[in-house]
Amino acid sequence: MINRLLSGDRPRSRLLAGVLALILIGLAFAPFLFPGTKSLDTAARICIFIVLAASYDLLLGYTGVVSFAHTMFFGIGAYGTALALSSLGPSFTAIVLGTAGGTAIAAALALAIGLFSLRVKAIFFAMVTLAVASAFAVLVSQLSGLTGGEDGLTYKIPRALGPAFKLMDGKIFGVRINGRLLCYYLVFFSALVLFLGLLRVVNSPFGRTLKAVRDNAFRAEAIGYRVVWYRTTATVLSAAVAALAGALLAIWIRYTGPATTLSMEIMIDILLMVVIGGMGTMYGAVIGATLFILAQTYLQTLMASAEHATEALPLIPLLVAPERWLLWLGMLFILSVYFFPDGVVGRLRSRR
Amino acid sequence: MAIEAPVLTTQDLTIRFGGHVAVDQVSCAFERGTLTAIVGPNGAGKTTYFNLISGQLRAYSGTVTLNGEDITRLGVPERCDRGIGRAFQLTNLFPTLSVRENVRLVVQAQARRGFDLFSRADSHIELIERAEHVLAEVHLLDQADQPVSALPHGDQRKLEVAMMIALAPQVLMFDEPTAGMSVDEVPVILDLIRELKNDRDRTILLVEHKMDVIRSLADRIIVLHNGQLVADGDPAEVMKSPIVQEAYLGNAPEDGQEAPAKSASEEVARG
Amino acid sequence: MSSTAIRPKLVAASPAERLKSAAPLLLAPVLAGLGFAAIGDGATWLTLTVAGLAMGLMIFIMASGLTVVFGLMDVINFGHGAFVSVGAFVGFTVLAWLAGWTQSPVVMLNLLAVFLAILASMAVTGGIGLMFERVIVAPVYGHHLKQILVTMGGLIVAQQLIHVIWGPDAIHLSRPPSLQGAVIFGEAAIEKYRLFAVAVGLVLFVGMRHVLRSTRIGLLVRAGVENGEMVEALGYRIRRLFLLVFMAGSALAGLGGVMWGLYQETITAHMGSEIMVLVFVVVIIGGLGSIEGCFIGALLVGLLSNYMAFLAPKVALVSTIALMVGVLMWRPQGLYPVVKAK
Amino acid sequence: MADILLRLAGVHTHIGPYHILQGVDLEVPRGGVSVLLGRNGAGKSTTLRSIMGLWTPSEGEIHFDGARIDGQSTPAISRAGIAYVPENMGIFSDLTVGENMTLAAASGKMDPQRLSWIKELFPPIATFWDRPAGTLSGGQKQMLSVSRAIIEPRKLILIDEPSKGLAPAIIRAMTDALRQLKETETTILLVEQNFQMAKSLGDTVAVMDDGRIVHAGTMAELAADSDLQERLMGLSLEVHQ
Repeated sequence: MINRLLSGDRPRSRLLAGVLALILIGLAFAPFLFPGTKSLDTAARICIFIVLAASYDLLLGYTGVVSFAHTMFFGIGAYGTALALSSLGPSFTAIVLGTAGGTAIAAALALAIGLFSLRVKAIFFAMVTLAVASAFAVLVSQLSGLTGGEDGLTYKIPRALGPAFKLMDGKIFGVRINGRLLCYYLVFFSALVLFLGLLRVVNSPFGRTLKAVRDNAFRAEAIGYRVVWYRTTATVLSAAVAALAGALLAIWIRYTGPATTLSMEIMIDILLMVVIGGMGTMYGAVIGATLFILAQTYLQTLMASAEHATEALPLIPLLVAPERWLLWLGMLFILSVYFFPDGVVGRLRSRR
Repeated sequence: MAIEAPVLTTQDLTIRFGGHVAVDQVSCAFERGTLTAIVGPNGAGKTTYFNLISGQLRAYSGTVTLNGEDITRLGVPERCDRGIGRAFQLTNLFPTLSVRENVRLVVQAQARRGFDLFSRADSHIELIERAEHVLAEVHLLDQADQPVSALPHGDQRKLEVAMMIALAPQVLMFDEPTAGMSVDEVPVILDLIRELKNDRDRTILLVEHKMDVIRSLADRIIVLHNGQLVADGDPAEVMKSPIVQEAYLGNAPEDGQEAPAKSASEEVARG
Repeated sequence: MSSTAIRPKLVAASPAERLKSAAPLLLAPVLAGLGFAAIGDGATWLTLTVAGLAMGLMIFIMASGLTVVFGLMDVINFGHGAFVSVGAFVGFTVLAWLAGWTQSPVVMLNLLAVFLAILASMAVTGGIGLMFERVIVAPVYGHHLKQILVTMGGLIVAQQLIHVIWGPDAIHLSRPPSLQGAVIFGEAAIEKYRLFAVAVGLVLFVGMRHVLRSTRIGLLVRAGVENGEMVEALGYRIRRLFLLVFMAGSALAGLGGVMWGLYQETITAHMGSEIMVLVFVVVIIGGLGSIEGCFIGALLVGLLSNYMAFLAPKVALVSTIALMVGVLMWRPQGLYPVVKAK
Repeated sequence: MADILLRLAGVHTHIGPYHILQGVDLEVPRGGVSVLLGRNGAGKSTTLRSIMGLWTPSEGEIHFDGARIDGQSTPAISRAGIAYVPENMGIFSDLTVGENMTLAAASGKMDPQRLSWIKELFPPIATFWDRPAGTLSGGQKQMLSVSRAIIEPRKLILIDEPSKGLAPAIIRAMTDALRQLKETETTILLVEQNFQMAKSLGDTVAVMDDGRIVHAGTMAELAADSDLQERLMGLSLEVHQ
């Protein structure tokens, strides 16, 4: 059963299996294990970023294509849902329409970019996506009438997903069973399904073909695979899933703006998650996203206390200030590309 | 016997790299059930000619026709779909994947399964079995689980041939299939080619340098030299013709000074 | 007769083929013409055209280093923007020290201060380029995917270090008086600084061409772009050449940073990565590795951005993307793709 | 044999995942022309590239003029006195013939006497001096590539298939030029498939197959022994004679 759900792609390391099980249990029972708004928010973000990072891994790890437009697709999904919720009112119909619309637009845009720039060198794709994504981000903040510009959009979600909605009176294990909890499980199960779906895709005949294309595109053509179409399909698929992740974020935080969806910083976060977790493994996205979001949430607090503790010293407080968190991540990123190109998952697997 | 239309034809096929004409108006027809050896000195344009037929290069002028269909403008995978299979001179495989997976990918392409997104690749037993069958034919089944990069050179050459056989093409193009193989491995490949030839259903093109191989296999030889087709016919006679002797051995009569080209840089075509 | 029949055949390029290779040269004039038709007003057009040329040439300064580094070393430096930012900060710091000179009404002192600022920023960014090549880039030669990731990492670290050194806020600085204000040509007002930028950009382009065409180093660079292996086989240490070119490219980015900073009169740690979007567009349009293509691409992007900023300001950046799409549909490898021997 | 200029002992070279040279033992005596014969894919070019340091051998030793050179960088090997004429000729097509020659004189300037000797040897070098090298014909490019190798005095010149793709008349001109070069006491290691050319130039000969040397001896011996030819020609040449 588990083997089927995982599409036959087992963790292939006891330690890795253990860690993954721990993450799964932690997320599945997060409202009960870690009560409190902040920790539930962290858990939901982990779910969303696992999907986002996994969809990026489909591109980076399995197809060998570097894209800087992943946050653009993430943003399109979020804005689609956000626009539908703010214009049609807080209904499930709005969520469905917005999500479907955003995903379709993201997929169409990915198709256009893919067909247009994947024909030539892979390096073109990286540069083209960077340019397109930046132009898109600027466009979104310029079209403030529609998108709310830099301020973004704040909107209501259906009452059934809000804290005011009570499913039952009383508490279970001291936790209120309300709409917020329902919303969390909507996020959790959507993320779980999407992740398992991606896992199936990479283990499907299509996924195997992607690996072949990544290894030797020339030969893949010579045995009858239309390389551009495979790369493009992977791009479209990865964009669609990113858009769905964006929709989940839009529903969860009830706000959509450039800083939470489109910024280059998030793009870099995704890159870090996938590279540190381990490219081309899918499970790497789980590990990477979990580690990263936990670190982002809790390490910065730690850094703040370090800043205080070192106040008297020169320079050091500047380097350990919470705002400098990206500095350390950047270094970690460079070091992991050099020394752990297979990431955490690769390390765990080679230990056996 | 009624004369069947040729399977594959090239008509005035030409390609230039900058000012250098690498294949020059080569017209040739290949019939079903025949094995044609293509010979010529290094740099004569044999591999370039192959590239034009299988689609890695697009012709500057002229046409390639397969079963009456003009395929000159088609890409590599399209030509592959229509039945042109190619084994490469420089081994060209998926190095990080296993031997079985290399062949399975070919079978999967053949079965048009590449865009199957939602089934599990390891659930298609028939594809795996077919792959193993081909591997058994080239005596590689024992190494099926090894990554390709761990295989000795000779076995990689065998895998190269196995991948083309797995494609089950109408036209099989071998570019020096035995290059770099040890003496005892060569017969395996030659037997395979002979078997394919005995099918009488396939058209085989073979670039080869070893004369004994050509003698034992070829029905016909065409000779390329400096991109031009200079001889065509029965192996024994062609090898005796003065133009071939000249092409290989360089004992030609005096001729004029070469004219300089006036065009841009010349690109080396790679197979 | 028989032997002439099998001689290798060589043919000359037809006039049509030659025209094709010259066609990109016409693009900038054509675009300027279209701009004139769309804008209608001669004075406005002249102002915008000079602004476009100035912007284009400043982008060229930054992009040229990136493209030469790619052509020679096959390295794509996504961290190039860091050198732009660092260059701007160093330049502004020097200008702030020389406040007495920059605020003086004496033109020579103004220019001397700017010159010193440029010199300092080029020295610093060149030096950082040395470290960057040795530490970040050298281990990943020949591996594009890792290069993209690692240089991106370098960019993040560099931006953060700018925050540590210069603080998180944007820095404002007015241009020296002699580079402020405008010159009046008929009815058109043209900012002096733009003329200055055009002059610097043109001098640099001509100088760069001279170095590449007529010096031994230039010959080696051009030879190395085509066949690095053969350069080594002739006894040259190509790694030294790589380092030199990488440092020069970084220093040019630094110069571009100072120029761009003075143009905007405001600098931030992110200015480099922001301008990199246009730099990438220019490099792609020109064809990776080509100085001439980069020059034409930069002019096109500069002109188009300024015309569109006047005609339809909201889609100015999007229009450059459309330009890139158009060029790539016409020539999938860019205007002047660099052909490698292997 | 007298003085050995270059010696390869048990050289193995891998290219990526592929094991190309599988223990090459080769000796090149000082002076004269040594020919390396072998069919396509036998490893001849890889041998030259390994000597030149363009591939690094994974095993074995290469000694040149008393010093060990395997593991050294290509520029260092070049400066030790080895010139290389690669199979693809390696000319810089964007540079003029003159610029190609200038770069080949690593010391900075060309010796005028040597240059005029080269121009005599290969007249097209003088004729097309100011033309971009990319516009030359194949034969002229080959002449340029050889000229670059000899613009400075070198102890050893590695030449990879100079006859490849050339018309017979040009091959003869090239053969004559190499013969003249031979008289200047330069040692040449020549890779060839054209037996006619190999025979008329070579003093010693080695035949390669499957990444190993399968025969080594004098050219006279090989030219005289038709049985030996019969046995080796199948390996080394495209056609039996």
